[in-house]
Amino acid sequence: PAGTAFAPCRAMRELTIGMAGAGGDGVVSAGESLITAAALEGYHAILTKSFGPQIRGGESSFRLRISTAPVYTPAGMLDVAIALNWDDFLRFGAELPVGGQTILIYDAQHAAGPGVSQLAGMTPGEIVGAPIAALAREIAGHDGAKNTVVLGLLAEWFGFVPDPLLAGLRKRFAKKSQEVLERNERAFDAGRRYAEQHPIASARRLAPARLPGESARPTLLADGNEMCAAAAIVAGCTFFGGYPITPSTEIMHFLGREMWKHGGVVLQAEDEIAGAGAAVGASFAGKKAMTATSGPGMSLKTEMLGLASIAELPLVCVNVQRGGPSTGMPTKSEQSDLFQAVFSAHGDVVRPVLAPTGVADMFATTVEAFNIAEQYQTPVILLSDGEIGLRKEVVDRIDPAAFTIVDRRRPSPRELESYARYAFTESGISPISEPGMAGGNYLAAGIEHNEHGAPSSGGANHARMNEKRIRKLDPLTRWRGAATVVGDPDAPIGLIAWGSVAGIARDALQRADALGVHAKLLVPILLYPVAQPAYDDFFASIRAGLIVEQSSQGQLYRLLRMFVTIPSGVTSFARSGANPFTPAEIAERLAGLAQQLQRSRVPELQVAVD
Amino acid sequence: PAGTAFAPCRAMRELTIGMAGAGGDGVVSAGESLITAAALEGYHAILTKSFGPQIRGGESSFRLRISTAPVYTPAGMLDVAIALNWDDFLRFGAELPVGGQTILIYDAQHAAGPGVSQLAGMTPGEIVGAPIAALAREIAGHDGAKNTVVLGLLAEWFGFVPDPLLAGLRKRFAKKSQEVLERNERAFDAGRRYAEQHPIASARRLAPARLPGESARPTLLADGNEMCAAAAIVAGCTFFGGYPITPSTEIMHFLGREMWKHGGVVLQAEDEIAGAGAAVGASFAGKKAMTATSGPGMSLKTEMLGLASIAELPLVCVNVQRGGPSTGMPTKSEQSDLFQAVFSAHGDVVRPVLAPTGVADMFATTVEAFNIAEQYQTPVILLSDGEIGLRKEVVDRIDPAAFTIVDRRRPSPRELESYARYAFTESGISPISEPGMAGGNYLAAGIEHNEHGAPSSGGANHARMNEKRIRKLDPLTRWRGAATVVGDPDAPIGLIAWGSVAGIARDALQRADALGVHAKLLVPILLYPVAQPAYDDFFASIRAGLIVEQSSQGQLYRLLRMFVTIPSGVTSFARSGANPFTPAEIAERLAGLAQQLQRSRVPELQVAVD
Amino acid sequence: MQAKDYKSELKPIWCPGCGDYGVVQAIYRAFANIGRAPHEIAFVSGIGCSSRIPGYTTTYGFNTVHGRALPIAQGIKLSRPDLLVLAAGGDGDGFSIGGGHVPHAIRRNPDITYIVMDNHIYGLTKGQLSPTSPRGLATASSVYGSLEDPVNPLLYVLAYGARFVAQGTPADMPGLASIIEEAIRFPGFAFVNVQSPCVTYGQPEAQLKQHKAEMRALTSCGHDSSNRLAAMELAQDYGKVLYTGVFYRDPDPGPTFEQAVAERHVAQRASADQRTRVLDLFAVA
Amino acid sequence: MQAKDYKSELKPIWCPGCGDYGVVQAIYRAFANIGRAPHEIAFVSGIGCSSRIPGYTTTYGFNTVHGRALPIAQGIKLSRPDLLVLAAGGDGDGFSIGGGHVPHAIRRNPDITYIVMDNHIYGLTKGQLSPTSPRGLATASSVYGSLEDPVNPLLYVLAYGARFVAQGTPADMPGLASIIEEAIRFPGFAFVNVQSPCVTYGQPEAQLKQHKAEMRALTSCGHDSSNRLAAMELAQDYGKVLYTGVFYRDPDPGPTFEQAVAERHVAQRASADQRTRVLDLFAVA
Ligand SMILES: Cc1ncc(C[n+]2csc(CCOP(=O)(O)OP(=O)(O)O)c2C)c(N)n1
Ligand SMILES: Cc1ncc(C[n+]2csc(CCOP(=O)(O)OP(=O)(O)O)c2C)c(N)n1
Ligand code: SF4
Ligand code: SF4
Ligand SMILES: [Mg+2]
Ligand SMILES: [Mg+2]
Repeated sequence: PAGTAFAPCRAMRELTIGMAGAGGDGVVSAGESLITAAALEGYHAILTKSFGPQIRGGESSFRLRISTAPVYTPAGMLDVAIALNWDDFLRFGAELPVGGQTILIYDAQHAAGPGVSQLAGMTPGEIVGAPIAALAREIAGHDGAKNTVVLGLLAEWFGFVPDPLLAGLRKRFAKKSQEVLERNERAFDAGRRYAEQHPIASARRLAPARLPGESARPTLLADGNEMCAAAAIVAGCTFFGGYPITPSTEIMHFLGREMWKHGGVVLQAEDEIAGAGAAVGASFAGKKAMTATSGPGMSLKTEMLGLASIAELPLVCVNVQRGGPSTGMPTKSEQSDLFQAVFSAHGDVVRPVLAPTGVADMFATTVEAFNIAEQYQTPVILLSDGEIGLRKEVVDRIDPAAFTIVDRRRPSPRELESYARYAFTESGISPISEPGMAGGNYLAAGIEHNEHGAPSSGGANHARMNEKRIRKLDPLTRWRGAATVVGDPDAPIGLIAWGSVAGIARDALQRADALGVHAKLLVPILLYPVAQPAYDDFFASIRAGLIVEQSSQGQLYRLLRMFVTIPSGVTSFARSGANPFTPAEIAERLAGLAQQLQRSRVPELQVAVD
Repeated sequence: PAGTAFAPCRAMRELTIGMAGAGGDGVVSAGESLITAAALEGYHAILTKSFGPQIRGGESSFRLRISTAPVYTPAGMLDVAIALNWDDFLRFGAELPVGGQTILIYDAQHAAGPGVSQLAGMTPGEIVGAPIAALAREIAGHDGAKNTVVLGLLAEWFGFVPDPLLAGLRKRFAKKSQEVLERNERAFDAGRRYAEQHPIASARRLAPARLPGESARPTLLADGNEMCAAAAIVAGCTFFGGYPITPSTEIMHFLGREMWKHGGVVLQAEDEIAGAGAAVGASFAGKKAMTATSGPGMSLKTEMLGLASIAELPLVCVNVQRGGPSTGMPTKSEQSDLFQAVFSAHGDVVRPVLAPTGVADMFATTVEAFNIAEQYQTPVILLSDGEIGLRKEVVDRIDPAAFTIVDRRRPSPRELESYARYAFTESGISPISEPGMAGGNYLAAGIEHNEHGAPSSGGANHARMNEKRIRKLDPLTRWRGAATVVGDPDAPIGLIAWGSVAGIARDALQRADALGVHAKLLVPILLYPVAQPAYDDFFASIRAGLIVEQSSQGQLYRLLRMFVTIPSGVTSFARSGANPFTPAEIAERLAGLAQQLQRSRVPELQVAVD
Repeated sequence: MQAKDYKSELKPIWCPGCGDYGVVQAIYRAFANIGRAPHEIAFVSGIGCSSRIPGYTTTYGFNTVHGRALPIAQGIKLSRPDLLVLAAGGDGDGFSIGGGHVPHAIRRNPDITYIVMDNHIYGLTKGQLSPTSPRGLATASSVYGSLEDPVNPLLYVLAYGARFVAQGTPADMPGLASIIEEAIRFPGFAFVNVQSPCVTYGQPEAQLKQHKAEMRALTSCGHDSSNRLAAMELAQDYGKVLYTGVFYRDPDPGPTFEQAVAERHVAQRASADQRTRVLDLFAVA
Repeated sequence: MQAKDYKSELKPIWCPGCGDYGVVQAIYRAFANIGRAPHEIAFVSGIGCSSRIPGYTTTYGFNTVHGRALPIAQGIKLSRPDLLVLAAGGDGDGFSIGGGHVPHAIRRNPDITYIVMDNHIYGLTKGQLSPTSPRGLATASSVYGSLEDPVNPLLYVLAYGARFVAQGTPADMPGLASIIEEAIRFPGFAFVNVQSPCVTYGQPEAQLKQHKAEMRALTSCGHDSSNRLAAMELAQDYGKVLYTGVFYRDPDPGPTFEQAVAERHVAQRASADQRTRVLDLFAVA
């Protein structure tokens, strides 16, 4: 009965659940069921999945954060941890952190001792053994229903409304036999009944996201890769050329299903060079084109991206970053391809680089990438990462009408009468023709060329063309959307973070605020060209701070030093991939900085911090 | 008679000659004859050649600077300019600058007026029409001897000793018929005789490089690409994998002739990826390996270089830079691939980048590149440029015995008993085995790995491996050879330049000194990792200065900002390729800086500058 | 339209006597006979002396990067099936660095004509080995002779399943023009290997003069151009006999890539103005 | 040496039932029969499920990057002819991204054995089209079916002039082992296509079970393995008939690349200790 969801006891505004098991345990589909149900009830939620290196049969896990308020990251300590077996659970280490408040639920078929003893000296708030496998076998006749039993337990212990979960089950087993569905429904009930009969000491209930009777706010549920692909379609992209690579492949999968329906074409090329090449060709032919890949593929696309820069052809190239160098760690997220995104081309090239921070802003950022590519006739790197690409978020409905879609500036009939493809203009942007336009005929080339596209090896022309290709992008450095700032503009302590780490930083800022720390956060969306004015404004009040990023070299910190004067108190807080930051540790560092400032003698700081 | 060489009249310590003509005029071979003769006489000399885009039949030219003292660049105004025809001469614009002191010699078969009128308002010191083609036809019977006639004119007017020039002719026509040789000898004499009978007003004579009877100092004559290839052989390189590309191809040509003689192998691969790949394979097999290319090829080698970094395999990759982006300007030199050399890899990679400044230090720099690759088990980028690669220099004899050759640290028999290829060591360098070593068997991979080479996706291991791969290179930042400084250590004005621009800067420093400017010059050989201490020392006394480079973005200036605090008075003086710097303009800027400093109120500067 | 309408003002920088002059002439003529307006033609090339060819025509030209003419041409054709798409380049561009793209272009079968100017040498870089250089050839990059067997472009593309395969030489410019015209008119991917001598670095014994003397029209050999295996057998003589004409022409060419795409669009009831609908897929019902 | 001496401690992360388990078993056995010590073997692969194979042996393994096993293997063999060099990878690794390297390795003819584990799918990336996927196949990347004809690895390498071409399946592990052994013993480049099913993403109708039932030994078809054209004709059935055994074996294998190199070293009177002499070339006499 839905009633149970609104029982009085210890209602919490949010809940973070982590679960791990072996391949075939259906851990991930349990997570999917939970976030879908949460979305239906109007909660905010983020779901991340993590797997071992095996293609099949390896360990798998999820983290789910559900809240009545917006959430920006799934990171941090777990409120509830579920271990279907200890080995697989422990394999995820810091990805499923158990704290003093965590309720640790394990399958009673495995003894608790050995597992708990390995929690690195951490004693969970409560340890609950439940006969998960036993119930599954007894009720449903096989282990396969373990995940459904868990759903039942969670519904009862933590106040999830059962109906949407049951609806989810029906959807999931729609294709299966009626019997399979009933078995799972029974397993779900069994889980709930067991939980009813075995209440937990530190029972908590997730506060409802809506008043009884009030209908849930309309939302979308998607992962970053899907959202990126959908945004491309909305932005008018009609050609995709790519090659599979983890963790970006789902972009091609999605487009392979949907692009055709809108008259577009998806080409799985023979390699990344050909995928990017075909996209360059489509752009030359007048279409909006995209390619997507990850680190190793980016390395192969280097030459083709350089061609697009000098030929001044719009192109969006997505890099869903993974752990590097080389093949590195395909299944782990990292932010270590920033240097490459900015500097991989030979010759004097400036190429815009944009970074979304989650599924929520992926749509806007992708549309922006296409707009910039078209507006400035340049390749644009959309620098996503594995964390964003694969995680699911419940996000607000998107009104496409609210977004401007930019198309490349094409020559007017009059301009076609005496047309020069690369004419020197005040803005540096020259109207661009395409095959089919009489009078617009020109020679595009990777060779340096004059205004008409004819090859030229003259020094004066080369200098002017370099200057044109770079100057045309200047407006971007003054673009208002280049960065967003959260927190008190006058705060003396500053935090800078980008990509998937930005959400963690935002959480950290809230925690810091709770600790009385007077800080603000800058999140760059445009990473290059560096929007210097935005940083100058931000740093104006800053005495100390951190630039937080998931790369061992602190690549953004170095990049900023190239163009911006960073206050000496601002340092790099950088770390290799697969070593997640937690909001708590960042907040603590900020608090530490605040104390140092107080100890320092500068008077206005005494005022600023308290 | 050799005597003429030592006539008293206006003996000059040096002479810069430029000559241009059509393809087939033998302009370049005239330049070769002159520098060979100069070398034989013990002069210091630099010869650069420049061509139009045509493969054959296009315009061609040379610049030759001959001096009794060491020379670092062929740049600057011409003392003597020879135009076989005006169109071709003028095509080279700033590459053959005519000044008020220049003696401009043209073939009298073309009227002087039209040509001279286009010298951008510059009146040459003297304009001399000589019947070059006429003499060639008359004496030798065809135009082909024009270049030989010119040699005769130059010998007489500027005091080149005829014998070595004649010897050169004999060499050049050795394979041709006796008659052809005699024709050319007659043409040479005809030129000399004409000059004798038509003395020029502002006659100058090159001072002798040696006293009569004294024998010329032993020297070498080579271009940068040849010297690089020869150095590789001396350093112990036995495998080269490459693919042709201007202006680096001559490295492969040279090795294709010589490498076999030393038991090495040269593979012209199907593309740059395969060329680099084969070299990576050879290195894995225990051999010193090299690949060489230019911009577009570098872009293709990106992934393979990343593999070498994570697999920790020694490799030397030469980039003879040309004008970019993309195909750009293959026949023009530029310094715009620095960003790429440093940052092209995806993931957290630090890769040493070295830059020679001319033929003279190409040998040492190339040997150093191999030593660093072997010592630190890393790919090394040797960042040459078209100017260095193709220009010929007379350099001092090289004593190979004076150079240490470093070999990779191989495991001892004891270490092989319990061997871990990627063992964490204090230095970060782990002994490296190779196929054939029993007990050294391991799995090399682009995948992140543990100490034994087994794939690992653990965060802790990844962080340690990143740290190991980066830390092992730290000693380089403190390497004494990382940079050379010329001039007064306490000078308040500083100049920084690298690659082929360094020689121009060195010339500029001398000129500035003559103007009374109190400056010094830093030339980095190691561009990355940035040798911070060397810059800190250098900047300690600096109040103002210039970082001069041939790239429109000023890439070295930006790179230094990342790691070094640059005094605010030091700015970037950067310019696209094919727009050569002249020592004079740089010297003037330095003088300008000196005046500003004097005007400034800082007292110690008043002292410093005067 | 006449041949001259396809000739641009750009003066070729090819060496006097380069075979490529004849190739561009043949292309002007083929274009004229077909009569598509220059602005409806996309002419793509890689990098090399031969790859400069689009610049000498009045079409929309794209002188791309070394070895990538085919992927780029496919992107153009797939997104703009209305255009006449031509790709061209050298033997190195097509069968060394670009060799990996050829089989995939062929198996997709877009309606693109691919012309390789095969001079058995690297011209632009001044005379190194090309993949079609004969074994033993001494060049700037192989002073002691090549240690590798040459590739066989004709046999390769036949094995790749190419549906139209021909060879010509500028020594017979009109013949070359009609071969290229037939290739362009062929509905599907068409490959034309042109023996186009390099006068500067090529073998003296394989110049236009010799071509004139030695070329053999396949029609005169009673070859059945609808028999792929027979074509493969003849193709084995590549490098020995200079056959001109059509080696293979598929009697039923089958659907092109862009036709298959068009069918899919119909099947998916494609419409460009429903784009924003894609977001509904994420709606939480 | 016994098979187990070539088995490493690394536990394969292949899916239960993956065909590649049988391939590595066959390789252990072939190694054992040949008897070279593990440390004298260099085993190079690209990237893919199949490319993990070197790690499961005790040889010197190199799990390189996607598609580049052959160039790297050639660098090893050319600089260390003393080593036994094996290259391996998937159908995508070898004939999609790596396809451009195959003809050049073959025409150089180094003594390398190249094993492709052909499962007609991209396994490691979870089930997209591979170049050998049949036309029409629906996969994660082709939900409405593939629009492209598949490549034919056997026919391609025969056209490239490969001197040893064979096919096997782990459904007959001992047979596969002896094919691989023969390939390794062959003096020159040897290509072995292994039909190695992917149980997770592969076609259910092309698994080991069916292989057992359908495979046909070439020996039983009276095929003359010294006839390249006959081999090409049989190779046309790739994807239709599962032939096992040797398609082609050159009766006179000719010199390997490294032999040609050795001859050149003799001709050049090569000696490593004269290295510094190279500088004399620049001496101004
Ligand atoms: C990526 C890259 N590699 C190498 C080169 C240098 N390059 C330009 S053309 C060429 C080959 C020329 O031979 P071919 O393709 O046969 O054309 P040809 O000049 O003979 O007509 C090479 C190696 C380049 N421009 N880009
Ligand atoms: C440059 C690059 N592109 C793409 C990938 C992603 N990737 C890894 S394996 C693979 C293909 C796997 O298929 P196959 O080669 O047939 O091997 P299999 O897994 O089927 O054995 C791809 C696309 C990569 N690692 N590197
Ligand atoms: S080098 Fe050869 S191919 Fe190039 S233009 Fe000259 S003749 Fe033609
Ligand atoms: S996915 Fe396929 S190929 Fe890869 S391990 Fe599993 S069964 Fe084997
Ligand atoms: Mg060629
Ligand atoms: Mg496969």
